[in-house]
Amino acid sequence: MIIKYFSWIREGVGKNEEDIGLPDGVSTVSNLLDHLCEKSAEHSRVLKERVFVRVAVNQTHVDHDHPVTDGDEVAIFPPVTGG
Amino acid sequence: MIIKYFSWIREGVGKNEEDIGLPDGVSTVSNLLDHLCEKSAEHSRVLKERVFVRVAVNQTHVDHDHPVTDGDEVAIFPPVTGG
Amino acid sequence: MASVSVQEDDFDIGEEIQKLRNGRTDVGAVVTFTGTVRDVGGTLQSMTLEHYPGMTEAELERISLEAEQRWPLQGSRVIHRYGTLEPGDNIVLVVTLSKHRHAAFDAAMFLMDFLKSNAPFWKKEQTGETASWVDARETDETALKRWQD
Amino acid sequence: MASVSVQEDDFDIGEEIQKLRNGRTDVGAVVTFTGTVRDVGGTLQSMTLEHYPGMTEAELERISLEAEQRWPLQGSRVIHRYGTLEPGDNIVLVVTLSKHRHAAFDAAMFLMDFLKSNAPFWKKEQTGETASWVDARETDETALKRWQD
Repeated sequence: MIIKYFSWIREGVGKNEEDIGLPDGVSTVSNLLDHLCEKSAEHSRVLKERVFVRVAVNQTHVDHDHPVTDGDEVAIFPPVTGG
Repeated sequence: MIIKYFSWIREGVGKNEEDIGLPDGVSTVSNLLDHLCEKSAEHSRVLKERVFVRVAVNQTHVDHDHPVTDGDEVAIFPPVTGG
Repeated sequence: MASVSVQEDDFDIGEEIQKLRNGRTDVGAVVTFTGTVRDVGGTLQSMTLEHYPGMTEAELERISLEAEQRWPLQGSRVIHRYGTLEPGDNIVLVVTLSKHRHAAFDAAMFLMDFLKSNAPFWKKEQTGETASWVDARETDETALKRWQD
Repeated sequence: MASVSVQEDDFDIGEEIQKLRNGRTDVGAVVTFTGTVRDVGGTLQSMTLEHYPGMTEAELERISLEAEQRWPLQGSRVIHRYGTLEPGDNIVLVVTLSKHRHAAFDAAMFLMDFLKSNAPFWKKEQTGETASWVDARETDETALKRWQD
């Protein structure tokens, strides 16, 4: 699955996107965020406060209990501030 | 006092404005409308249905119980339809 | 900051916004409302707007000042045309500037609601051989009520 | 009828209205909202807008279609810029056309409220040596709630 990062989450993680296989035991957005927090201190620092973390799966806003499957495009970003 | 007419009230009365002295016994807009209705059949036809008659005294919207005095500019017109 | 015009000439929306902003960089929200001559049935030839010179300007200024007292505006502009217009022509323009969008939107709606019920204009429609005065809409009176709280 | 663009280039409000109207004479009300880069303290150098290509367009289209289902619109247009902008520059334009003013106003407000909370844009402000991401405003979430009845 492709993980895309935006705004200060992108800067914190230090990359625009990464391509990972669906990890064992990961079936929801929440599981995925837990998994990513274990990847590195950088991931953990910007993803651990879940209240600031918004997620889109296949370009649609979803809640953290939304399912994820291999092949999904998952985007992770802070609350939007356009307009 | 100057009486100005607008829209279909102007067309009904047949004049844009008329200059009249303050008639005896006229102290309110309502009195004035009664007086004008007696002037001619044309006046009466467009002024007798008071619900369609709006009045401004000295260029300010007023109710029919508003006082009128000699020297006032009184405008009589149907509900406005601009915008 | 309030500026009103009653004129026969058309207006240019972009130009009016630019004049009102006047190079300011503290404006965050610009709302415009343009009312245009609407030909629903495809039979309208023209519309003639009569008004009450003197009182029209006074009413528009009064309404604009009221809007600027109610909302933190950085400027407002009202232009209302009179004379004979054709389908599609501009009739009225309201522009509001504010730091925040809700103030700009609310003030523009307020200006239009009050203008519709208080500015001394009367529309006459020419359709074929027939000229008829447009009736006032009760919904315009209803629209006013929501500002009275 | 819904038309959205995500672009680096500036836009011309008058031109966008004209394209959207396209010579129609059954339109009675045109509302525009323009959001601009606001420099409150006089210290902002620039603002950079990041977005999520693909999803941005999809979200703006979804919101525009929702507006056209809720109100009897005769057309709508949303343009949102990205990239680096300066104080006073245009950021976003919403245009709505309708027979009646309340539909045009409400739809434009709805589009802005949803765009503010759902369109994937993020603003970063450059002030002197410091660049900082703009925080989301809780009032924008509150603004959304009024459309949920």
